[in-house]
Amino acid sequence: MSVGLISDVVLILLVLSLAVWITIARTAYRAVVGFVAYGLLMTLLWVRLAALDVAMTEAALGSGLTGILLFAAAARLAPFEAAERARAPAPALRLLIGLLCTLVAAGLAAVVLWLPEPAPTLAPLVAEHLPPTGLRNPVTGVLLAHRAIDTLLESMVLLPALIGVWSVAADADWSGRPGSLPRPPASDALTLLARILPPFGVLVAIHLVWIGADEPGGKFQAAAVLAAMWVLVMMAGLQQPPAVVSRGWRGLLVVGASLFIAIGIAGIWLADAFLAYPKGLAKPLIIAIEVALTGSVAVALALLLSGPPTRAHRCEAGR
Amino acid sequence: MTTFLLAAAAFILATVALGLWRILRGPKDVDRMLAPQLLGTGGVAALVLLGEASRESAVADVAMVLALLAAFASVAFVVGALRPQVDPKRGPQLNPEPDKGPAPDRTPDAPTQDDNP
Amino acid sequence: MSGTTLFGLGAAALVGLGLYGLICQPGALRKILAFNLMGSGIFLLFGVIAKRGGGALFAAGTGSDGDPVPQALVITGLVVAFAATAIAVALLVRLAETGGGTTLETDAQDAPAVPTDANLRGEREP
Amino acid sequence: MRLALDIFTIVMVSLGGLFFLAGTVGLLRFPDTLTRLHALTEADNLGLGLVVLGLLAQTSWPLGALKLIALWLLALLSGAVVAQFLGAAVRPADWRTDDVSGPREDGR
Repeated sequence: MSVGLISDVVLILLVLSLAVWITIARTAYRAVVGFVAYGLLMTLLWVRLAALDVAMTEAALGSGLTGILLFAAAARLAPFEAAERARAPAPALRLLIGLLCTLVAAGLAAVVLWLPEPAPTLAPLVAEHLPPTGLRNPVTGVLLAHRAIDTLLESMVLLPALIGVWSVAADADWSGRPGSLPRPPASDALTLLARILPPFGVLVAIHLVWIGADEPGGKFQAAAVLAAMWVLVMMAGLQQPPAVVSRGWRGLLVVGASLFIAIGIAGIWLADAFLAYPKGLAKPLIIAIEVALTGSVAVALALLLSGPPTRAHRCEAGR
Repeated sequence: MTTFLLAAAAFILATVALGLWRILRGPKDVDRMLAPQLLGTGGVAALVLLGEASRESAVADVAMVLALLAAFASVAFVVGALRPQVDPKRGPQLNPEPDKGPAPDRTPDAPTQDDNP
Repeated sequence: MSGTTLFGLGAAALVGLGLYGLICQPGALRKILAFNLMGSGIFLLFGVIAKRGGGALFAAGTGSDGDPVPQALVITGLVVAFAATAIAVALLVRLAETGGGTTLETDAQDAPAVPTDANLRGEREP
Repeated sequence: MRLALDIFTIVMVSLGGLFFLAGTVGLLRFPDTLTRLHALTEADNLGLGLVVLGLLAQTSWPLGALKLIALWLLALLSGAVVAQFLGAAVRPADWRTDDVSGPREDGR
């Protein structure tokens, strides 16, 4: 048995035991601690699967940002848990559900074992069509050239989600600032971290966007890092979350998708198809879209984390 | 050399994974959070070893993102423990008790009694 | 058995576990967590398929190590999953704040009492 | 020269692994939160530091090496701050001499 296989076995067993913990932990808070560790391990697992772009996204989004979101929610909702526990299904019912879920898992496992050999793949097609775009990272190529319409829709789907989050605010709170972020007591340590870490984070994000064309990295990873840095600054109290009625921030939110659509429409005349890039201009255009989308996605992610506007925050801001 | 680096990565990973036992044991929530913290550092170490073993420089970038974000979750953990909680009976309390201070260790069903008859 | 197949079996187990949590956990936040678990199992299945596609290429000597199409899909999927989680959490916190509890029970006798004074958070004087 | 570098790497990475082991044992065996936090910091700083030091002999100069060193400095910074932060959250109330972890008053 090779070293690689042993570490694979260890990894998957750890991931599964953490998943069991997330499912059965007594309080949501404990389950979220497990979820953060789970996200860290998933990152390693993606590296083992040779998917470095995915590993970065998982590290930033799956573990970091989702962790913050769920921690905040679990802490706020902790008083409800006793009532929740009283509603758990009876043991016999749980056993039945468990059996059915085992059946589903077994079906999926059978599919995995009987996957066709040799595996169907689109990789040769991508490799063949990558050189004209001037990119060297195939994942970026797929995201921004071959399946650009998917990426466009997906960067736009963040906006309805954000509108959805904002729309749960009460009418009276609408002009307030988002208030779901944890606001800790003043702490010199946190202030220090929030002053020193963001410059590094911004540097890493710029690096990720820049190399994204040729090596693993790209807008989503960079945007997640930027969003995390901004959230850190807001949590440390160095900056207030922006009011949701502010036009400047809303403009920033849509600039990425707008540029993407504009370039896509220009492609109808210049390259004969919506979202097609003119010959020779593909790489500069893709990099321009990446940069604009990084900003928009970062703002959208940070505002999604900040939650709906609340009045409590507005009162404090007015003091 | 490659085998040694791979073995070292597997060793570090297995070691810090043992620390995950803390998640089960507690006793306080903050003790549980120490395990992912250790896992984050161990994961970064394992990643740079893996990256060097496979001569893949991009793995170091993954490790960089992991290092940036792992510390973050711990901050969110402590900070989240201080949130004003939503009271099942009275709506939100906007100020947590000042003297209770940051005590993330909640006993499972202390804050409220059961709503069910 | 290769590591990739092993990950595939693990992914199947993750989907099963997530489904169990989604059905059995009464609390909505736990359901959201379980749903994320299930989602990550499905992403992992995509990753396994991507790795197998790359593996076949590698054997043929073209030297790519993963099929980039499923990988790109997983990246978009992770972002959308985050957005969905954020909106679910916002709805849930709002539900709890307005006295609706945190479970999805609908029967009148089980539902937690809604505060009788109309002073819900949404209806305050500005 | 190559051999010397390889031996250096093996020694340093092994030492780093030992510190990770020590950190884990401390995390599992120490009696209370603050001592466990101390064990953790050891793994954070020395374990990762020694692994990075060992790998410097293997990696490409100067870009790969700089990236590794930056990584370690980043881990040092965030590890130290988070330890401070977690520590402030668990220390008993009568140890407090100032308002470092008290509630914020100015509404910042």
